[in-house]
Amino acid sequence: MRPIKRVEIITDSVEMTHVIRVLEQQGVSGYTLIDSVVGRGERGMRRGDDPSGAFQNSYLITTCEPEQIEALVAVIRPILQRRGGICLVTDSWWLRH
Amino acid sequence: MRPIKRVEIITDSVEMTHVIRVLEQQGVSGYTLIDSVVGRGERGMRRGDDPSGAFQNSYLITTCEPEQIEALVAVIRPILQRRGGICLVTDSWWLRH
Amino acid sequence: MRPIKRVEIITDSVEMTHVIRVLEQQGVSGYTLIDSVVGRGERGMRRGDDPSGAFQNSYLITTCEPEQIEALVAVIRPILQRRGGICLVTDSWWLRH
Amino acid sequence: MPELVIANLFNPPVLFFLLGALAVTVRSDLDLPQPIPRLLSLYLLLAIGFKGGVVLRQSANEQALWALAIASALSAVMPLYMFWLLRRKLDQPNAAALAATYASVSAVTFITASAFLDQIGHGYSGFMVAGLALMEWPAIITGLFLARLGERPSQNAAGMSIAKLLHESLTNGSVLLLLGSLAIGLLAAPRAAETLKPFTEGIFYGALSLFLLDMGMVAARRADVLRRLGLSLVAFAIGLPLVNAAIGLIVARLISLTSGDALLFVVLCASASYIAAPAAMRHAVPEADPAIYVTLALGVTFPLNVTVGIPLYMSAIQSLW
Amino acid sequence: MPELVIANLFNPPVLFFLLGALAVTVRSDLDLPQPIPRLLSLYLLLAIGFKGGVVLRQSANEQALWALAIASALSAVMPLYMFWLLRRKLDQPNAAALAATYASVSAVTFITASAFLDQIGHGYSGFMVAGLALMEWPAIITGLFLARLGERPSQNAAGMSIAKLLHESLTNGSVLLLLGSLAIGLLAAPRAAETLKPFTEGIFYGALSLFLLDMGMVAARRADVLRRLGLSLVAFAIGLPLVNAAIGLIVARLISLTSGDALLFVVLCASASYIAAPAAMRHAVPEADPAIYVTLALGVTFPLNVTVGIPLYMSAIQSLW
Amino acid sequence: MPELVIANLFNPPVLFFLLGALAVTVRSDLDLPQPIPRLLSLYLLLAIGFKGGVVLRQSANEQALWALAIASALSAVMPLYMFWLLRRKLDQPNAAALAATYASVSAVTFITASAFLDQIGHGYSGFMVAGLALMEWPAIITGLFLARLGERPSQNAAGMSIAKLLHESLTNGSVLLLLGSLAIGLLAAPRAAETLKPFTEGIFYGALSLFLLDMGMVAARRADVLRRLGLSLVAFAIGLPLVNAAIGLIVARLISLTSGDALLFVVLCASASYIAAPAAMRHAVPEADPAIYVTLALGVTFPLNVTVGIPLYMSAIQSLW
Ligand SMILES: Nc1ncnc2c1ncn2[C@@H]1O[C@H](COP(=O)(O)O)[C@@H](O)[C@H]1O
Ligand SMILES: Nc1ncnc2c1ncn2[C@@H]1O[C@H](COP(=O)(O)O)[C@@H](O)[C@H]1O
Ligand SMILES: Nc1ncnc2c1ncn2[C@@H]1O[C@H](COP(=O)(O)O)[C@@H](O)[C@H]1O
Ligand code: NA
Ligand code: NA
Ligand code: NA
Repeated sequence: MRPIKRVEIITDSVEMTHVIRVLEQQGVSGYTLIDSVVGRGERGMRRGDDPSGAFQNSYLITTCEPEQIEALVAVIRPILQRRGGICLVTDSWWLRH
Repeated sequence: MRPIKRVEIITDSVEMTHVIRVLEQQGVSGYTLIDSVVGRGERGMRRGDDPSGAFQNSYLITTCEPEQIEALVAVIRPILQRRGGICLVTDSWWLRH
Repeated sequence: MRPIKRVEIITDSVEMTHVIRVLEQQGVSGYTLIDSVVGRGERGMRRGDDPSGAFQNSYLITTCEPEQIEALVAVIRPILQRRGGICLVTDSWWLRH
Repeated sequence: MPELVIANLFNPPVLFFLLGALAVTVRSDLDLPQPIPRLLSLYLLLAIGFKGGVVLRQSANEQALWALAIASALSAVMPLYMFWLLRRKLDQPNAAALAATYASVSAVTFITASAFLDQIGHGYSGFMVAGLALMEWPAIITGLFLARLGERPSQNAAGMSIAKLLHESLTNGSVLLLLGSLAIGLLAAPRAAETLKPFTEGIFYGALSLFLLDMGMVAARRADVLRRLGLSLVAFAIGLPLVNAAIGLIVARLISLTSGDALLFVVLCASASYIAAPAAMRHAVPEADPAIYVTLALGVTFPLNVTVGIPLYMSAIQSLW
Repeated sequence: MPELVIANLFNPPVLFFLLGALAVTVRSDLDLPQPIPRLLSLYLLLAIGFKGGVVLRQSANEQALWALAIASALSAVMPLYMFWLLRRKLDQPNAAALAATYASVSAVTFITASAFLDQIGHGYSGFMVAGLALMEWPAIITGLFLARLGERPSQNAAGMSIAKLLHESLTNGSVLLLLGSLAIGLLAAPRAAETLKPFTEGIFYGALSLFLLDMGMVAARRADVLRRLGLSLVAFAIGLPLVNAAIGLIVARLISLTSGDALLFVVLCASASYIAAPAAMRHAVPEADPAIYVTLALGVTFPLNVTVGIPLYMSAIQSLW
Repeated sequence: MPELVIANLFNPPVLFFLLGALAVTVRSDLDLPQPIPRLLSLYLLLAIGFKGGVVLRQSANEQALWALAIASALSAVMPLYMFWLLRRKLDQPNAAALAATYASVSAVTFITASAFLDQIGHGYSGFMVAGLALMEWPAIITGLFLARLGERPSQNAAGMSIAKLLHESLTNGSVLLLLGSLAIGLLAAPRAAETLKPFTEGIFYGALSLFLLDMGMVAARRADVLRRLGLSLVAFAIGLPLVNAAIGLIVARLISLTSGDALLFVVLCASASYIAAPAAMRHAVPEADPAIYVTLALGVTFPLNVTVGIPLYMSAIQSLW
């Protein structure tokens, strides 16, 4: 097992496609997405119940090398600033297969 | 980025509304909820398949300041004691936007 | 609260039943499963949209004692080697109830 | 009787129930993931409520109102005798929750019984749907009183006030949808009722079949919990519905229901709630274990009623009416 | 007028809308989890589009094409006056997004209006479904121009080009499904159209009822956001549809639509989009807050139109035609 | 032939399939999230099985049983020739899995073919549904033998015994639901079958249309994987169904099926399984890559069959019968 940064991002579903594009440009090796999660934050309750999807959150998990994290954070921050949501970074170990 | 406690709670869906009320009283800044997850623990398999929802779990992620965690744990523990489920606390970094 | 290893595994849904069997043999105390998540990795995009479920991922969270982790990793690795997916291990604290 | 059992067993919804149970037994990967079962159960409640409302509008009469009042009262007192019996085996909260569950009613059993009557071409009136709604919550209230019997007020921190519980059980999603659809059926213009028919009646048996397929799986999956609960509780789950059916039979005879309505009424008495009552009990009596009251209602009583109970009660009615 | 309001209110789909709103108000746990609402809305778009296509095939004529062209143009210019009004209260992006939302159209309001016409037995032709599709996007394009008015090209890094926006709004799932189903209805052999009828027409009112039950809940849940938005915006959300309805009324009279088609046209003008326009605005004008434009469209204008708007517009038409 | 292709292409379910493919091509956000497609596919299996059972009850005869036995045997031997061909391009596990997939059958292609026969008003008998069930698994068993050919027993730790595989393929959810519904259709009283009709037949084409809309999207999304797989495999995915159709045609002629039944039989031969066989192969032959066998079946052969295959086979039958 080797150390890795576990990055999780929760934000607008519509913004998530943007987030993913940016992650791929940074060369992340993969990601996992939960399309629709309920949440509450600064913008109040977001249930994903309206037909336009305007109040729907998605939840994304990805990983990156410790040395990559600064660059990643730099591209994610402006998106969250514009649209809200959170990004948590946790030290983990990756079971290399 | 600044250090934060990542708190995740998995318990009865019916109990989760109670958990959320308690979290809001503690002043958490937000949370994210996955309504229905399958699980196994001390109370056996819980698939969320029965029409009353008696065997349904929900999964909640929230964050709190390191100094808040003791108080939070103190209010969550009795709920889990009564109803089962788990609560994990992990050190993370929050990308402040 | 006491220290615990938080283990998360993302792999083929069809393989997950195998993973769970192996975890139970190792004596994990419980687990939580999200049946269908979207993802991208070495094997490309996996949306879970095809009728046979061949391209569907599941997401599992479990915990184990720090001393158990070596044994666990040893049984999980061959499965991921054969079928792909990821396993992350994170140091956490468990709120004992 | 045997021909009724066969008529019921060859009823496609019941066969699909058995197919679902078979699928679990042979470890098939057949699965109706959520929210498909939820959609089907919401649909069934909407359809049965609306149909009931439309018929009620045409057929409401004083006798029906009396019958409903009596049904309601029966649901309130039934938990008492069951609680007394169950206390021999269970602690107070569990005995109370189980008594409430069995005195309350199961909508899908009711729906299956009305499908059975349709199949054998036997008439019934719409007002029993109101009974379905009215027998749901008195049992819950009584159950709560029983759970708190002898308790000092200060203890029930985790519990709920009666007002809260009443609110809880009347605003339970299934109850509200059933009552609301009943009201809408009552209010709807005949022309409007007609345009809804292909939805509320046309596809009804098919949706019921698909839902029972799932229920067969859900019931069969509870089998291992049943083993853990032990034989005496399973015996309760078989015996109580029969006793309750007998009580219902006597009452139905006394208030001179027609034989079709009598079957529906007996089925309400014999059935155990596995939606509204358990949902309320989980909030109001958290000390009781849903693995007991839901598993017995869903894993024993429900299959019993839909397979042999309904024709059994019908043959009893046919020999008495 | 009162009898039309009552006819509309006793229309089951509208009653189910109110039941949904009631459920939220009394804090019921009634819930139609995703993707049930999605399934219902896809179904409704498919059914209305297909039906429209089948009718269009039989009834297309030059006047209809003119009407559609005018409807489309109207949707393009309507945002202008609303933007001018809304700028008094809102900043530029929000005013533009709101103007676009209200000049665009709501498919479900349209569907409810056609269900209303069916209920009161009033005819209408199929081509207005094409209007539903054609009035959706011109408003979106105009809205984007308004949002960018006076902006230097370099600023709109977050925004989108017109070509991209046009692509976005034409490939929006709902628009594509509606247009596609319309085209399929046009192309389908009469025999094939017949075999689809039990699906596209038989269960239509039932599915609409179930969907409006959910919409009632969704609309009612936005109530607390409404309080935050303040009275003057709510006044806009009540006033604009009425003004737009009046504009639609005049245009419909000028181009001599039949009274049934006129109602559908007026309802399109009066309704506010809560699917396609918001979806496009979120991509193209990220500075605008969906809590404003979605909440007003969904929480005020939609309920207003389906409950009292439709019969109000109809009675206006009946007195003028 | 051209008029048959047109008749098929103007069949709404096929048009919806093309609409789905178009949606992906133009990058629309149209989406039918799970479990909507699952619900539709369970519904289609239930409906086709039940209908087949009802017809089978009326029309079972010795010739039909013979035909079924031969169909079953054909499915068992067909993988052999394909395996031999495919080994030129693929390793053993992949060649075996692909051969099994193409010798097994696709329920939705079958259903689309029966919808086509309905549209052109051509009769067929119910027993071919049994063929659908019976041709599913022999191919799977043969495929497994081929995958293990020459393997030492000790190696297949990851694999499965034949008994396990047989269990796996018979308890596969789709197979079980299809067989179960067939049995229920056989057992159901005629009156009961009648009450299920609005569900199993009324809304059938609509549900098929909606499901094919989704399948169009799923198939089109596999296009980029197809590019990776290369031309020669795509050529296999086009050629094999045609050869299999020809084999089916000859057999159908030899056993004197009626032209309607012959079409269904030929379609079964030509179609490739993308549910049961892949599901079994993933368990039993984990070394084979589903990106190959699922993508070719779903992304090439399925679209080919539903758009031009069905009318092509029909015109061949019409000129030979
Ligand atoms: N502290 C938090 N913990 C977990 N999730 C959060 C937190 N804050 C925000 N979120 C999630 O991020 C979404 C958007 O947040 P916001 O933009 O603050 O409204 C919310 O709806 C939640 O799902
Ligand atoms: N060790 C664990 N790891 C992950 N999830 C768990 C664990 N233990 C329990 N859970 C979850 O918590 C739910 C309730 O647990 P319990 O009350 O122990 O039955 C289970 O159904 C699981 O979803
Ligand atoms: N770096 C990663 N972060 C999060 N999830 C991943 C990552 N890599 C792979 N996955 C997940 O694991 C699944 C299988 O991965 P693979 O076998 O590499 O295609 C993917 O579809 C993702 O859901
Ligand atoms: Na009862
Ligand atoms: Na409008
Ligand atoms: Na085949």
